[in-house]
Amino acid sequence: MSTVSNEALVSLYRTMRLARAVDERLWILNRQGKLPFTVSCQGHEAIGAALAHVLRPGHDWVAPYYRDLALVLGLGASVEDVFLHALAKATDPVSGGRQMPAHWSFPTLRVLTTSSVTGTQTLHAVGAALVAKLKRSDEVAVTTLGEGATSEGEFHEACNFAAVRRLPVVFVVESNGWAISVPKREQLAVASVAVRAAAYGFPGEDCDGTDVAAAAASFGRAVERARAGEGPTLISAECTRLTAHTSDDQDTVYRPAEEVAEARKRDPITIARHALVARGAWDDAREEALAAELRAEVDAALGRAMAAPDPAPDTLARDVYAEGRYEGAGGVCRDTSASFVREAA
Amino acid sequence: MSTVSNEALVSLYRTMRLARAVDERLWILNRQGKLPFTVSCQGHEAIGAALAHVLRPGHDWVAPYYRDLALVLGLGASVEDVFLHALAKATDPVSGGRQMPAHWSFPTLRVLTTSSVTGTQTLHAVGAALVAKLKRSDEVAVTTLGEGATSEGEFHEACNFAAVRRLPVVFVVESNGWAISVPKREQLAVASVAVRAAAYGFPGEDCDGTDVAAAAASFGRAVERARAGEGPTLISAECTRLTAHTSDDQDTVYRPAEEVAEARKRDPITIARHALVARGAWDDAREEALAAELRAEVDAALGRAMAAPDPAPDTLARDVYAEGRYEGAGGVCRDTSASFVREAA
Amino acid sequence: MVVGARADVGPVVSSASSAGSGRPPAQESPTYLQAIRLALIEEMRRDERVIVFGEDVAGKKGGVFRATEGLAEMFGDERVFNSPLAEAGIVGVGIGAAMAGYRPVVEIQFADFIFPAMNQIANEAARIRYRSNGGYGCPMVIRVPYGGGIHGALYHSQSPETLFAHIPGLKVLVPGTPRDAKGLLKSAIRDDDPVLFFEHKKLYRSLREPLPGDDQLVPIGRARVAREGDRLTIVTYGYYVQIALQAAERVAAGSGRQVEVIDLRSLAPYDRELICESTRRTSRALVLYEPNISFGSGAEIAAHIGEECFAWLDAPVTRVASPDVPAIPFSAKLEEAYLVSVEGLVEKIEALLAY
Amino acid sequence: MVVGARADVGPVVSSASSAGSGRPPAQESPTYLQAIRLALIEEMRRDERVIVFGEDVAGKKGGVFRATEGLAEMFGDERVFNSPLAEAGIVGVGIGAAMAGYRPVVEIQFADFIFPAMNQIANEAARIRYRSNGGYGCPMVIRVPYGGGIHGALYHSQSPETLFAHIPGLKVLVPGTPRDAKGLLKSAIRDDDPVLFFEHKKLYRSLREPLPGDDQLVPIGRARVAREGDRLTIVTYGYYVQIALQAAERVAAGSGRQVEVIDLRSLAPYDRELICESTRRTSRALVLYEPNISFGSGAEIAAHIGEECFAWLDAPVTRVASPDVPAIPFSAKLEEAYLVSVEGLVEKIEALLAY
Ligand SMILES: Cc1ncc(C[n+]2csc(CCOP(=O)(O)OP(=O)(O)O)c2C)c(N)n1
Ligand SMILES: Cc1ncc(C[n+]2csc(CCOP(=O)(O)OP(=O)(O)O)c2C)c(N)n1
Ligand SMILES: [Mg+2]
Ligand SMILES: [Mg+2]
Repeated sequence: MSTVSNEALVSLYRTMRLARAVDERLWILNRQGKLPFTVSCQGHEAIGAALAHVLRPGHDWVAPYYRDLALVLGLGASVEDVFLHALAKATDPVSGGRQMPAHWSFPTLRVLTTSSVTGTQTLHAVGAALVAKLKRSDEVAVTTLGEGATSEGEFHEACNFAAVRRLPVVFVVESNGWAISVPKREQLAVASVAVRAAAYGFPGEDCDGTDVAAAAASFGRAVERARAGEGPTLISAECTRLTAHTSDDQDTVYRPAEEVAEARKRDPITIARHALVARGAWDDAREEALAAELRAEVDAALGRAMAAPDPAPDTLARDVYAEGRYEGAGGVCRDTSASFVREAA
Repeated sequence: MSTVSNEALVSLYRTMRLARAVDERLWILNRQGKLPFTVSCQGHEAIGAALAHVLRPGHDWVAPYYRDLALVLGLGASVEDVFLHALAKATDPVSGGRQMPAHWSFPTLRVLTTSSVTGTQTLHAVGAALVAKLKRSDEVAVTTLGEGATSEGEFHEACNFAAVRRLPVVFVVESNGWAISVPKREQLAVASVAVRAAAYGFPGEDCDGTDVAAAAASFGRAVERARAGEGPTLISAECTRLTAHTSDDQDTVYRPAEEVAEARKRDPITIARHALVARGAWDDAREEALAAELRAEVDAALGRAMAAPDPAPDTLARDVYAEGRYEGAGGVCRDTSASFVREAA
Repeated sequence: MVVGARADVGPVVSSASSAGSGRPPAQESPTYLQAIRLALIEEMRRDERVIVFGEDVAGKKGGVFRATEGLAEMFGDERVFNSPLAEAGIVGVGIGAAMAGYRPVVEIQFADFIFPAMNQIANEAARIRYRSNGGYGCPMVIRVPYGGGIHGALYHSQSPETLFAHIPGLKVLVPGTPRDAKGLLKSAIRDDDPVLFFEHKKLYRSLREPLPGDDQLVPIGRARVAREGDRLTIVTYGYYVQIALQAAERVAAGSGRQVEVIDLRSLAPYDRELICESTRRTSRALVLYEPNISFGSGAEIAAHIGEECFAWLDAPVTRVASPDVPAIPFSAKLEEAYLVSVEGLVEKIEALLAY
Repeated sequence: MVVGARADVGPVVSSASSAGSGRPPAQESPTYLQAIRLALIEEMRRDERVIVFGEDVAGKKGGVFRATEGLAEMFGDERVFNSPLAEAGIVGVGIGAAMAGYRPVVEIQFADFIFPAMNQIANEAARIRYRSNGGYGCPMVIRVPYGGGIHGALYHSQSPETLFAHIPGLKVLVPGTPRDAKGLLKSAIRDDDPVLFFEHKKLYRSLREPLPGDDQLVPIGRARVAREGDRLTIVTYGYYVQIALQAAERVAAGSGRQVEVIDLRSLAPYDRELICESTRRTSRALVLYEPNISFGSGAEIAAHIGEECFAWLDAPVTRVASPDVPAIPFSAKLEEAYLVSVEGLVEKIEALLAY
């Protein structure tokens, strides 16, 4: 059951492969001691690529989380920007070197800035959807989160608010079965988060988040419902976490080897490639060409990013308020004159 | 469909009437300027009486909210204590004159202390249920809240926690259709909160919270499920709010006269009396006798409570910590020596 | 300006005179509460991105204190609406709306109920601009009725403003008069950053004063000299400005010594210059605040004065505030014992003058 | 005591030596992290009402920092279990369990994630005893890994302890050494009131010291003189005790002037007596703290010293703390610019000595 054309599937596959290539490179940087932290999207690429595919970049609003490298690349973020961000360079457009890697913000793509705090972003998507509706636009807001984050009260408040005001928002749960070391059965007592939609009065559905075409179909329906003014949808996209939680986690401690082996069988990239091959739209030559192309793209982008300067210490106190540090149009800002940073910087 | 005997129904009726009598007296005190605030249980009496009926007072844990006068009276709180509390007297056993009226705490009845903050108490009930289970006791925890309070994230967290650990807890939503001036349709987009149970993986049901026998049957089943180790239940008990939200609210501003008239038709006390009469278990003579008895009880209790002393100013800083104000067994307490109260007191 | 009259914890029907009209008759001196309502109306007229939501703010009620009375009728139930009973939701949705270009003014019904929204305020609103490298702003106002002395007991009396003043990225306003309430709320709505706007419940109906023309802003971050003096500086804000003024009058009446009273109006940022200028002139400072004394707002002010005015001080910087007990009890006797009284303050002033 | 080695933001596998055994070999000097684990084990053995839950604390992981490693195996998965990912839930369920007679020790994975639980902590835990007239207590410990300097960026570096120190009804502990971490955690678990136990992440693996026998308690509310001196008093806590000690050594090495360093250990209540005794002796005080400077923990300490030691002071009480920016950036350069360095502190000390 696929509504995705061959061309589209190739493009989705490319996005997934690109995300994987960047992600793997980040791990290498981490192991080399060049990057103190990385958090992976491996296993989640089909969800991100599919979601980007059904959205209008720069028109629809996206409140993502840290596993959404494929999503932001699919929306149009550049690989160089991703590296500038990860490496906390002065020219990091995401956060000016302030946030940990994968804490996205791309204003021109309408990707809202995200924190590490699980679940908070769902309310921001609802807020963006509220504005979309007040403006009588056909903008849609989409938010993603892990199945663990659905336990947070804010997720509940977001769903209920969206339901009562019938807002154009889609909640996508990237359900990889783990919240760091906590398995899904210790997180919730239902088989899928999708059943929660009924608690608020809007549709919920499950989709296979390792099958990019199936995911795109499911997300596409939900986005069109929202765009048509029919309100929110909750989708639980089942996927796997192919890596440790982050580079700070050693998951061999708590994760059975068989579970990891099972997860690997559900690698969304392998599944997509098999689908392409089955459609006769892919072969080894194209695979090799793609690999080479991606390697070159990643190498070049990383090279440029590594060469970029680190943030100057005096940027530390910028962007705390709109007016800057001391005085501004709207009044006087909190100053930091008594603080130590002046001397230290 | 009633499993409640005639004797039990008479007793339930008495509890409801007692609660009403006390509640009405509190409004009178408020109108007389003797009580700056009151919050009413009128319309909720059947729920409280029924719940008390199916619990083992002093054995089961109860985390109530401010509309539960009938519940605490049914569990065994004395009318005098209710007045001492409302009037903020020195001997108020609930809070020593510190909390607003109807902010219950009766340790010997295992009624947990409650705040004004909507929904918080649901988590405390889950905590008590956790201990009940760890102790391998057959204690059950029950918590009540308004339908408005179910919008709070903490309610979601409570339900999910209870579900995952399969705890002996019953959530009773006293659904009166209003959250101050906000009607239910602006609060949630489903017909009943009971459907939310499925989102967590335990049973939910609606009951008529104006029919004390029906409510007792519904609550009784849930409590027995919990006692038998079968986990949580969520019940939405539909009722009406027969008064303004509190004495600080003027509900004529926002509440249509017809709605109030409709609500009055669902007065749980009238409904219970009719049921008793229909069973042949009640007549005018008994009604009059009961009225006289309750009036005497309320008068006497109020008289004693009014005569009780106000709290001494130096009790202001008591009970902040276990050891008292300055020094104690466990260490040194935060002192208030630099504070103004010393001079003021 | 008239102080007095009653101020209740809860919703009391406002005098019908101004209902619905959007503006009290010109000859009237609006109350602090009416001034807030007027600011909202003016700013909603001026900028249609301004929206209002929160618990009970819409419909016929217009807020439990009636600050938003009639707004839903005036501006429609899309721009003014009731939210579900969920504070994290109110603030979080506000943040999203602000990032998407609107200017939400949300209401937390009582300051005591702001804590469920703490995560959205501290971790999200305050950091939106910083973490996005200035890519997003969060122009949102959170209106917060606060303060004691209105029989509100533990959960309708709190003064939690210190917690927010400590969080960089937020602005925290604490107007003490109708004029400042109006002018500062207008500034807050036009500000590009998140503002916590603390409205003292005891002032809502007890203070009135004539207001200047429609579009007067009060700048954020500037304190006000509420009374001039040369012997001692009291730094305070909110309802306690009134207590300070009364105490200063008594001291003057008794011994002729003049106490200067500074109304901070803005807690973050606060007006370091004016405080220091005054203290250096008077050589004595007393910081008066309603939060619990320890780690409370006045600790910062006192520490700052101690650091910056050391050489000018003739006596220790003294703090007068609420005791370290968990909020105000319901009992009138205990509430009285908790709060700072004019008499109590006069004693403190005399002691400091005699140091 | 050895300072140094690395301390990472995230979970790093602890050295296998102590895993599972419940106690490191006797000859070892346990780390700060191991000391915490030992305290938990001893108290769980001593009192079966002590239970442990939170995110990732059970199973094979035993906490992202491994502070509860092996506990589920030792004490069973009823007494030690993973909660859902919900901080209000963790604390709120803890409160209920405490009211029902147990002694929960819950973990908030990072201090930065404590805000969703703020309502349960501030409005509930802190007020249980007060509002129930002493009818209920809330004997619960909330363990909170906090602090910067570990590449944790905006959301894995925060020091929000001030907010809790301001709330009456709570106790707030901030141990700076393995010995104090162990002794204070044991006191906290035995305490009948809610305790926020802040564990500095940068100390977890960087500090070791031999511990006294099994059952040594450290009293809540008593500071410790970490270094004696007569020319200036530094009041600090947490990781900055180490910075203060190093700066003091440098000053001594340079000019022979001895700086006294007080490690508060307990922020609420804090040891007013020891601070004042020391400051009156040295006549100079510097308050060093990791939270943002304005309205931060040290504001209280500085204000208190200014008030109580006025006549003894030869120089203004000086605060050295973090700038008013929203937490520490990820960039190593910016993190360095944010934190107080030994060099920076030495300069401040010299300036104050020269005043
Ligand atoms: C409020 C909050 N609490 C705790 C954490 C620490 N934490 C980071 S990710 C995570 C697990 C998230 O699991 P899930 O939502 O399933 O997302 P996944 O990482 O599996 O994609 C936890 C507990 C956090 N970031 N925020
Ligand atoms: C966290 C919080 N927010 C707001 C309030 C103010 N408030 C008190 S009662 C109430 C409405 C509650 O409605 P519901 O839960 O339906 O209970 P009901 O009063 O109808 O029984 C509100 C908004 C509060 N007490 N706590
Ligand atoms: Mg997950
Ligand atoms: Mg209701």
